Amino acid sequence: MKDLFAVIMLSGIYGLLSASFFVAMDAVDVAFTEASVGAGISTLLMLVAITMTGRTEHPVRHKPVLALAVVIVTGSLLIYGTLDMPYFGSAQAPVHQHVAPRYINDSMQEVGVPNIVTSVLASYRGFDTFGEVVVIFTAGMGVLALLSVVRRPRDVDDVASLNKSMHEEHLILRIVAKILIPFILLFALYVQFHGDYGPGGGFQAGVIFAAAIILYTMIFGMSTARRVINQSLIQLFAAIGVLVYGSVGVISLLDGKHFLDYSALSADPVAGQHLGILLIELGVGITVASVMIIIFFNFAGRQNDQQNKENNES
Amino acid sequence: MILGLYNYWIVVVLMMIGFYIVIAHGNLIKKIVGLSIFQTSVFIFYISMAKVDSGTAPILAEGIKQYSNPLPHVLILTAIVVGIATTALGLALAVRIKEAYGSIEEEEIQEKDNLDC
Amino acid sequence: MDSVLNISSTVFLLIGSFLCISGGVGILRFPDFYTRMHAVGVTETLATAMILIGLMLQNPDAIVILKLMIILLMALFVSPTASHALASAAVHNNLKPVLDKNKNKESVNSSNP
Amino acid sequence: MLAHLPILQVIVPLMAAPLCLFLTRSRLVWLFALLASASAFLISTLLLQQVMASGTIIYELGGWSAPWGIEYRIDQLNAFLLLIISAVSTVVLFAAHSSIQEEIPADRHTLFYILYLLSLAGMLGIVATGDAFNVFVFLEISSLSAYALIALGKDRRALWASYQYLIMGTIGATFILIGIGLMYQMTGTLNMYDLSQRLPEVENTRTVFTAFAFVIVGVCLKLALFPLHLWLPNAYAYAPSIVTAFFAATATKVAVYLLIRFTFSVFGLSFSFTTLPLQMLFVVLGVVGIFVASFAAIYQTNVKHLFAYSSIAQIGYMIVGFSVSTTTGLMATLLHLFNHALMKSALFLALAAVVYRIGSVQLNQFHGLGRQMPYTMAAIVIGGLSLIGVPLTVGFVSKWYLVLATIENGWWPVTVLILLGSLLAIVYVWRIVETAYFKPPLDGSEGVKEAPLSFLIPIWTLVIGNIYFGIDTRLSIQVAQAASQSLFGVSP
Repeated sequence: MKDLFAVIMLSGIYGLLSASFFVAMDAVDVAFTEASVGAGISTLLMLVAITMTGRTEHPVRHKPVLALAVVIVTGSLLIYGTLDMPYFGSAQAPVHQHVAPRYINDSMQEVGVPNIVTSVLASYRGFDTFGEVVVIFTAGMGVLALLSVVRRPRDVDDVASLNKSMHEEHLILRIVAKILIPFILLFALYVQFHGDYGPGGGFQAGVIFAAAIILYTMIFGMSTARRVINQSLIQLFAAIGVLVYGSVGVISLLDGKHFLDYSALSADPVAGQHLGILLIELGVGITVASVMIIIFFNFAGRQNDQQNKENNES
Repeated sequence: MILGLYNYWIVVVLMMIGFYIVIAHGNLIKKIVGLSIFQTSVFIFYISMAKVDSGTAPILAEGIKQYSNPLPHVLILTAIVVGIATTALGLALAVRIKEAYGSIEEEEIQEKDNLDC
Repeated sequence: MDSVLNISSTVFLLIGSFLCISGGVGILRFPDFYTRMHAVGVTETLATAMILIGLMLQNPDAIVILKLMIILLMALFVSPTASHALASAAVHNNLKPVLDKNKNKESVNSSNP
Repeated sequence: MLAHLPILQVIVPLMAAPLCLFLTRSRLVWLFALLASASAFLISTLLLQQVMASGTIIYELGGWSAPWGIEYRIDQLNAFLLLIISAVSTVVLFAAHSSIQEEIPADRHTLFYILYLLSLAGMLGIVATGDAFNVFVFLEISSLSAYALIALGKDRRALWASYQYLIMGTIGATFILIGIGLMYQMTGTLNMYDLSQRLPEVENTRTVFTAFAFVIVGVCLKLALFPLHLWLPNAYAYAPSIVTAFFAATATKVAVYLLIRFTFSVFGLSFSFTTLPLQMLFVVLGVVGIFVASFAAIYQTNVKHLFAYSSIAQIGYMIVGFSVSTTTGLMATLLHLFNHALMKSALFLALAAVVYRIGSVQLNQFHGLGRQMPYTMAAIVIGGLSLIGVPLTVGFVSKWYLVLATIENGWWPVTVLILLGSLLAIVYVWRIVETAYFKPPLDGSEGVKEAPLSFLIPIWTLVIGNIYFGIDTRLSIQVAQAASQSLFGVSP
């Protein structure tokens, strides 16, 4: 499989397949995220990356027998290790005995959210999700540190590419995109606030929101997109998302309760939980959307500059 | 019976495929694809742990008693996000390496390094 | 009444799945890019529409039917555009369609002397 | 506010990182980062006092009790590590402003500070948490910011080193994730204390055995223990010198902490040293690591490479101390943790000053530097001496306890090997001293002046710390003793 383009397409299909596995195994939230993030954004980023790093892979001269041996040995050790594991789907497995019953039985009374995954994600283990938002923020800052290009304010080739992209090319695509983009954004907001009752939540909403803006950038060109969405504002939004999440925790700190304890937010604890989950999902959504946009803009911006350099040289 | 453990064997096979790609292939983009396969197999392992035979998705609804375990789902939501963060950073590094070294093959980069020092 | 619904939904589902299979076979058997793309186009629009309608008939409550309707609408919007984009990209990279049988043989041996 | 110290320790640097985006001028961002790091250091001292006075502090996050929610469990071991990490980060940050002027392009300075604070918060998060999965999340935060920080280096090889570190680090972190998953599968809980209660019942199953193997391999990968250390020399040599100074003193220490925490607190002493022949494995790997790394260090031309290999050798000492598995052995490891952090940050900060002045760390550039940069070179010499373990320096204290532990345990050959290892250290330190003091300065290097004060103050605070803690060892020994005894379950 020398052609990297095919490899990336297959890895996208693999992502979708694993999403369907998760649906089959009752993990609807995870399937939603895996489909939008694993199949969508990672395939997209890889495609943008191979436009810059070349599509074909050089043939592997030596036959890696050693690597095969290492893999087979570890594989057989692992299979040996799985012999004592509880059977697939058995209800007596220790996993279902110790911690999980409380989540299932009384998460409705304590947190009042039908989707147990959201209540565990946001309230019982809310600090994990805070760590996760910071991981996304770190990835965004890391990509910025690596790929950000100093923007020249207004230069000629921007205007030229504006005319070219606006009139003749992709006419049909532009019309359909103009119809679809508002509905995608609407769907993103629906997923954001529907997280409590069905599969959904901050991550999926953020990724869908970013997908809409990436679709807009792909069709209307980088320069117009950069005019619509100003770079430094998006970076501030990424920071604001993390701060919204953190400040919800700090408020309950100031109120004397422990960090991220939402019952401090309002008189009745369950209403406090609702408010807390809503706020942190918002923070998560803002951070994920702005970080995905930052990452895509930096990758595409870099590719844009490489093309301009080639045009100027040739 | 022993066959009840088939899902863990699928996980192990997928994990070894990803591990092999990372070790054997020199192309940097292929290593990242291998890494994401390696991580997806861990996700399938966690989710197959959570499945209960007659259980449904962990969304509270009337008349349903048996739910699958929600905790691994939460852990996997975090792991997916960590996976995409590592992939994004790896790709950014691969792009910068291509600009700096002119190639994304491990052998050529190694040769160019030995030339320098 | 519901037996009629059941029969019609199974009929729709059968047609949809048959179209899918035919699309799959089409991709493998057709000689060049554009014909294969036609096979994909057929499966993407018609087959999904058939299957969605089959599902709609099976389901009693209205919300699910509404959601399926929206999915159908979205599919009808997106898949023709996708195949259009695919075709225009192929033309853009000047991939010539193979027009008739004998020209195909002669162009095959001329392209690899 | 005193009740909320454990969580403040982590979220102060964590919340400071996004706030840096709102400040514009790079000097303002530097001061803000310094303030955040200094307050983290202050909190860690208060925490240490609280822990030494009243024993383990338990802090439940989100108000949910332990196995359901996440809890922070701070005992002597955590507090000691928190103190080391925040102290080193504050001192290193003090010299950061002038050092990155030379090494990082101007538009990346704010991003540098953000990633630095995130990495600091990640490490503090790993050490403070009492929940197994939370360790993985914060491990990812600190590693992701580490990959990005290393890739900021000027040299193009920094990119390649960062890429290799990313691949090895992600495999290590995924191994730890698999290990946690297997442990969760057999016990149903993620909380470390709860795990230690429930693991003994399922101890003899193969799954727990594989979980233990996965976690140990994952942590050893992060630890750069001998066979898995390939990513460390390049990553530390080509990264910006401030990043190297920070990571050399903290990143591997956090991995050692994880090793100690998982083997002692989670899997329990009896299990971890009887099933897998861990003791024998680690003694052999540690000693072989010392020798291979020291030999490699001797033949390096790049001084950063030299000290990176010597770090791998010092980690070998810690692993030997750990594998003795007696209270004195563990105490030796904890002491060496503290002393090595002091030594290595002083040495790498001095190298940062050298890079600031002459732009490169090749040994042949060091000719006659003893006269041109007297204070910096003096700091390197004292750091080198404490690396060897000369009395009156901090290195001697840890070597002394290490030798004491191995003698107590009756391992005569290991003691001899440790002393031989220190002799090797003399060889590569002497190479630097010889080129710096006894060789005439190169003709083109008259203009080299002494490093500015913003370098000398942090370097010399660390060097004085090196000497002070070598003499008055009350603080470090008292804390290390309390930590190792609490881990062994012996009443202090």
